Amino acid sequence: MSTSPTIPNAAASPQPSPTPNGSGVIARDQRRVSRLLLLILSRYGTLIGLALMVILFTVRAPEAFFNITNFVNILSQSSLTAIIAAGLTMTLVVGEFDLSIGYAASFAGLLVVGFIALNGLPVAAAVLLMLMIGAAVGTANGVLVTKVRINAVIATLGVGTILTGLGFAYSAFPIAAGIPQSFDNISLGRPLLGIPNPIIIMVLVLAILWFILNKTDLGQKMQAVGGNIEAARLSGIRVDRVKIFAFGAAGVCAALTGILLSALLGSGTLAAADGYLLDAFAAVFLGSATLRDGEFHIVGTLVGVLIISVGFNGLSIFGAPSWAQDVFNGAILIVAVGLSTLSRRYAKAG
Amino acid sequence: MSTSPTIPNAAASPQPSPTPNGSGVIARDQRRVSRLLLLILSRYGTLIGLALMVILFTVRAPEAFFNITNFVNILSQSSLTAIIAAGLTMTLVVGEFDLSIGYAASFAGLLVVGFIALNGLPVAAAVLLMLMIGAAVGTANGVLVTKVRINAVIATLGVGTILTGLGFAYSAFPIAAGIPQSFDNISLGRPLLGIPNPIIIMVLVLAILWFILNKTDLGQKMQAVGGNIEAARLSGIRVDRVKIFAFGAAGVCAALTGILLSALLGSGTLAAADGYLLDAFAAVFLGSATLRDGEFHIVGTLVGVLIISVGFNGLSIFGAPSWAQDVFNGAILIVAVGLSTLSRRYAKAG
Amino acid sequence: SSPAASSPGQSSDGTKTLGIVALVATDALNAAVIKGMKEVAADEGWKTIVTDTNGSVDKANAAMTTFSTTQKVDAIAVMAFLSTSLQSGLSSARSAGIPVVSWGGELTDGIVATTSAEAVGVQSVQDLLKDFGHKGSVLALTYHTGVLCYYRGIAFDAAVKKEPDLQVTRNEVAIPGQVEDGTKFTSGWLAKHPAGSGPLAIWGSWDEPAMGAIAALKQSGRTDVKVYAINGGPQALQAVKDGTLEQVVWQDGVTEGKDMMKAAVGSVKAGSSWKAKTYNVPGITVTKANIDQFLADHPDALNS
Amino acid sequence: MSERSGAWLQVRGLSKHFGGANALSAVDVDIHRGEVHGLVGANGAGKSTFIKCLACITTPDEGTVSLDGEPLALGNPHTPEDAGFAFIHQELNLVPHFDAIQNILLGVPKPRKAGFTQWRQARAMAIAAAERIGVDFPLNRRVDELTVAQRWLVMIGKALVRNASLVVMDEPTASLSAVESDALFRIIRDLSRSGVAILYVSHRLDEVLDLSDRITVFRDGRVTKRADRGELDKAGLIQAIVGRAVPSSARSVRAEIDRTTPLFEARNVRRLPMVKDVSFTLFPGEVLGLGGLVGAGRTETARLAFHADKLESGSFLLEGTELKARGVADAVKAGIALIPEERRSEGLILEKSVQFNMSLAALEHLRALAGLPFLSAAKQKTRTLEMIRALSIKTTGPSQAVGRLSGGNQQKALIARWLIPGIKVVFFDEPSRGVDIGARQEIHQAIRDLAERGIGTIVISSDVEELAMLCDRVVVLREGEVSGEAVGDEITEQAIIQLSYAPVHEAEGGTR
Ligand SMILES: Nc1ncnc2c1ncn2[C@@H]1O[C@H](COP(=O)(O)OP(=O)(O)OP(=O)(O)O)[C@@H](O)[C@H]1O
Ligand SMILES: Nc1ncnc2c1ncn2[C@@H]1O[C@H](COP(=O)(O)OP(=O)(O)OP(=O)(O)O)[C@@H](O)[C@H]1O
Ligand SMILES: [Mg+2]
Ligand SMILES: [Mg+2]
Repeated sequence: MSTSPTIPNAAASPQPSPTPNGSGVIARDQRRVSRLLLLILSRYGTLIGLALMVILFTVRAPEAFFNITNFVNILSQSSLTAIIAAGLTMTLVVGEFDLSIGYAASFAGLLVVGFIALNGLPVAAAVLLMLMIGAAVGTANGVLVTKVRINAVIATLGVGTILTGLGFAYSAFPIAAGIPQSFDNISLGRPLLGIPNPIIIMVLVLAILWFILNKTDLGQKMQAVGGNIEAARLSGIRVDRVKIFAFGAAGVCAALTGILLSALLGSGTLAAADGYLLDAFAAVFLGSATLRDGEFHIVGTLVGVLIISVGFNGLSIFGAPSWAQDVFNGAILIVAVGLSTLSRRYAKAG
Repeated sequence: MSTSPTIPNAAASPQPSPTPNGSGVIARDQRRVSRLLLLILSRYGTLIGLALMVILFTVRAPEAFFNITNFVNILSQSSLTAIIAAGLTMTLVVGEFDLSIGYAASFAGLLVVGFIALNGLPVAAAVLLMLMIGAAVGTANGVLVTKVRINAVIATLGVGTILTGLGFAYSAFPIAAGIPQSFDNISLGRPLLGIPNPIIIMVLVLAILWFILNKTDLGQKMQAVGGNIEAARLSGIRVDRVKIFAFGAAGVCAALTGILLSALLGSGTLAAADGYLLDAFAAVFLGSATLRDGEFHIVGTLVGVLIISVGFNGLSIFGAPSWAQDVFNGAILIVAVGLSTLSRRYAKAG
Repeated sequence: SSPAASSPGQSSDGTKTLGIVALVATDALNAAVIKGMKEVAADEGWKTIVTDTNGSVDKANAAMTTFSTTQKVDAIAVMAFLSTSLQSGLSSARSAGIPVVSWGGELTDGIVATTSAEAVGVQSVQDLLKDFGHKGSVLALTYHTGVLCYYRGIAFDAAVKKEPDLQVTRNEVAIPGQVEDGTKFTSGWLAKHPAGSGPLAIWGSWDEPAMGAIAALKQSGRTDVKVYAINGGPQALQAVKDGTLEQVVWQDGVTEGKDMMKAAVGSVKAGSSWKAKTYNVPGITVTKANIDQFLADHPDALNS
Repeated sequence: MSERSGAWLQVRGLSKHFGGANALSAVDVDIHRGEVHGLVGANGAGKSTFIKCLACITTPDEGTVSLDGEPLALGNPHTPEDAGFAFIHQELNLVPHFDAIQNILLGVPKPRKAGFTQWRQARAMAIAAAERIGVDFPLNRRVDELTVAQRWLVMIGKALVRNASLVVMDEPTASLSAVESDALFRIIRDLSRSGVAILYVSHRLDEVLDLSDRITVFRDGRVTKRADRGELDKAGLIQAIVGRAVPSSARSVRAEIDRTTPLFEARNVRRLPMVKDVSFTLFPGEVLGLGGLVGAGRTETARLAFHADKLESGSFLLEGTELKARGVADAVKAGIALIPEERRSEGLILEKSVQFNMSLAALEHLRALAGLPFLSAAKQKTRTLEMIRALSIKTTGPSQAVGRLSGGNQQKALIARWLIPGIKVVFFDEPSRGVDIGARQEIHQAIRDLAERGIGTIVISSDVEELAMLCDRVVVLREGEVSGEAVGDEITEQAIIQLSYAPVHEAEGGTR
């Protein structure tokens, strides 16, 4: 996969050449306006895609779609994907990859419930312990990738598969009995202005990760490592540590998602969170086409998650036939990103 | 990936420094031998992993594992994964990615049966048509990636999702009635020395792709595009076309796998081949640690497929509990690749 | 709150709506159940809306919440999820006073009717024992993550526990990859159980791994192994016809769908007087002996 | 100013702008068959852009190129191939895991028989091309195992294998030393005698004056001067390039260096195969040159000092105590900096901004509150603007992507990264590679400023003139060992070249 953004190579392909000798001020002004539009489209293409979806759904199902309750629903459904995708974003920023996140989340969701229901740990202790295990899993990924130098695809797929096995060994059966309400409330509570807890946690996690990436040394180093690892190393950055940190963060986010999922479901189930992997990937890559050109960043990831969630929500409101849901979901990925990239090219050429 | 040639940086990490001033001939000879061993391990680490597995299984289950019938079984089960993984290898060689292959294979498996059973096409025509559709799907991926410049993860995930929807629209139910024996024979026939057809097809496909990659100008161009796209472009190579070809090849291989699967099953079922995606990825990346350092190549992919198949086969012979199988599969990925990379480092340092 | 009193989703023309949360709409049995529900819905003048969760329990909860809070449907049908995994969806439905019917789940607070997932499992393993006997080796291809297969597995385990002369090997298949896994596990197991090593059977907790098992048998040219399955999709029925599948318990998805829909309509009508119930729709064990009769009785079964 | 008509290759009215910047404005250039045409200009004058237009890598906004009166389809990637153009671009661009032959053959039409590529014949073509430049390394070695200079020879081989009618060379000698350069000049003269036109771009003006039949000078995207051989001398050329007279760059007379306490020492440093036994001493405030032929092991030595590679034996001493660093990060902490030779692959993060790239080594000094790992955007920006001013970096601002700067300005941005407090020793590996004379003087000034502040600087350069001009002392390496040293007035171009070829040990003498 191409992890580091390559030099934008608009130049390589045939481009519409602008009229030679713009004849007069009006033509030039028109050009300027259309160029501005293209620029906007290129930066905000995915956002515009999101907006178009919202408009479409609003027009087609005004009462059901366009209301606060539904928006809160969408946000709270987005929150788990957003958290795990934000963790994935960290690994992509440093030019790596994490395929273990879905399995790690499933594993965490099962174990945390087991800690509470089977081992009798207090909720807070179980959650903390599980987050630490998540960090350890992420660190293990990081060490395999940096110190043992195993390709990230293999290392994280291997770790993920092992986690699946361990989860299965821990309990092949869903754990549903003996879970206190206080655990469920992690996901069901609405402590602030009636906003569901997962939304609050998502905002916190995203804010922290955004801050780390953009406002701290470490974040700059992460971006440098992802941009050109050799240059980063020769700038005195401890490349391996930076990468391990990113994997660790992804592990914690995955564990958190698993915990929130179990609290939401009210039980710990094998493989329950496996499906987050693909959604997270789609979201992060969708997001990388937002605002910045092909870079991975937290705000973009959130936009990506929202596009996916709004699509799912709107389509379930319509009750579109299943095949149409798939076609729509596939098309929205391509169209939203295609809008950005195409207009970026024409904006450059213009 | 970084597009300009970087110097292999094994040097960056702490390495055991050899004894300064090897004291005498014996010490030097010993060092030389151990270095040779490490070199062998680094090139053949995955192969040695495979061999160790074979030995282990043979010792533990001599009659059941080590016999021709079982080996033929392993090979014929490997063949479908090997074909789809070889196609994936092509896209990775040019530095891209294809997440649509599993879905494309499922789609092809369903449609080809539909063409025959529902639309009454002759078997040969249906198969040919389906391979062409596979090429078209791959080409679409390639165009989205190169011309529209959508990131390959998004483009191929989008196309794959759309294919799932289209398959569902085509037939929501498995198609099982009205399939002639001649279709099933594509997978069940043993025309040559009792070797099952899929093995023969696999050998052919792999040989063709190997030849293209290693013995033709196009293959050189593909490797150049994957190695340093900028250098390739500056050498006058039409980078986009080369990439589109690779995606097209992946599409054809995916379609072929789907067709073979349906012939094996005797029916066309939605989503039947989706699972090949992860297996193919694991195999290709395992293979990239074989013989050459981190490059994708056909022989390596075959080794990767065999490791996965042999592991699965041996463990099911043992009747190992399911969780142990997962743990083993995860561990074998990490150990096989880790062996190669670690020894490569020490060999360089030594 | 009584469901009937607040029946909120009543659209202006009085049409009621059923929201269906499908496990995987691409699965044949899911599709049959949806078909049954739609048929009764049409008779009763209800609309249906289907959401495909693609197997994600998270999306199932989300869809139930959307149905309950913003779409305000009149009843929800949820397919093949453990009721213990539907906490947030059920609690949304409960607070909106919307009755939920479940296909294959359990009766918990908020669920007004369910179909038993265990029944066909019991039937399958009993008929297996009847046909295969009580001695030999069995490979069970299980899947614990899906609720239907989970209960079928429980039924299977309970039955074989009483059979000391059956050597059972259990292998867990993955989705996606169920067919492939079926093939691979089978061929490994076959290697360990060569022809002549006693009576052999494979039990698939649903069609697809069993189809994978049959593929492995064909590949290795073995005909001494009997394969049993549940669901009875077109490909399984075809296999029974061809003689490669010993027997399949055809699960009557359409009838189950109809029963669920009737329950949904009934509970909306009855309001608080509705008594939660479990439907036991018996499957039909289809073998080479009765396949022709079966297909005559159920002409759609091969292509729907 | 307009061109004479009737030339073989005519470029007319070529313009290209990037955003607001005019890289080329209505440029006319004529090239005749068999001439060596020098193209010079300051960094960012538009030379590479001009070449990229000819190569159809960049599509010009306006303008035409015609060959024998036939207009070429610009923007079509097959045009250069069909027209018989070959290019040596400014940046190294090779496929790392290919061997030299594969790289040379890349994109070259190969002989075929019955549809199959005749690899043996094709390889023979490549080997012939390589032999012409006098390649003395195994051609079947992966290029990522070659030295930088060897890679450049491969790049030249790529252009020669094509039997072109025009060979365009964008600073081909920037990374070559005298020997390789001489070989290249011989080839250029041969080619031109056989009727091949050469477009030769270089900042080494002596070379250009020596080689070129005609010279075109660019300034800010316009042609400011056209001259035939002998019309211009070096001073005149410099004036045409920068637009004003520049005092000749004599060696600056500097105060005596206090050579009592060493600042930095290398003691019997060894890492095979490139570095066998290197020792030298650096004193505070000294500019120490590391001279030698390409492949002498200078880059390797610098990387060892920077702990980018692991030592096999020997040691480095900083201020009298042994430097025990486990990696680059520790070396940087101790106060060592290295500005690498390959700025694009080892130095810059091309798609990130100038500010990002400049701040990378200084993050700890750019925090909002010392001790807390939070960065201050304002401090970053202030520092970046200061550096842009101090080093006269031509950029649209701190947020411009560094990859968009011209080669010389990229180099300056990289230097700016290391102008941080606490640095004691700075290695400059080919600091003025691809840098115009104006910028080169500015870079030299920056190096002297560092020295003035007591910082020790070590300059690796294959350009002996540069070493003679800049350094207080020069240590010359040959095949991984020190072959000699020159101090003060002993430092002449002659002396350095002599030492470069000198045998290291009398006993082994006379190998070359
Ligand atoms: N892709 C690009 N996008 C934006 N600006 C560019 C691009 N390429 C070149 N430029 C700008 O165009 C101008 C001319 O650059 P060019 O590389 O042609 O200079 P040059 O004469 O080759 O300089 P040098 O001697 O440093 O190589 C510079 O100001 C440069 O920043
Ligand atoms: N065998 C090798 N494997 C990998 N990299 C090498 C090898 N030999 C040299 N290099 C790299 O090539 C570059 C040039 O090395 P070297 O020390 O020979 O050059 P030098 O004396 O500095 O001369 P110049 O800088 O003029 O090329 C260095 O970056 C070095 O790391
Ligand atoms: Mg240039
Ligand atoms: Mg060097």
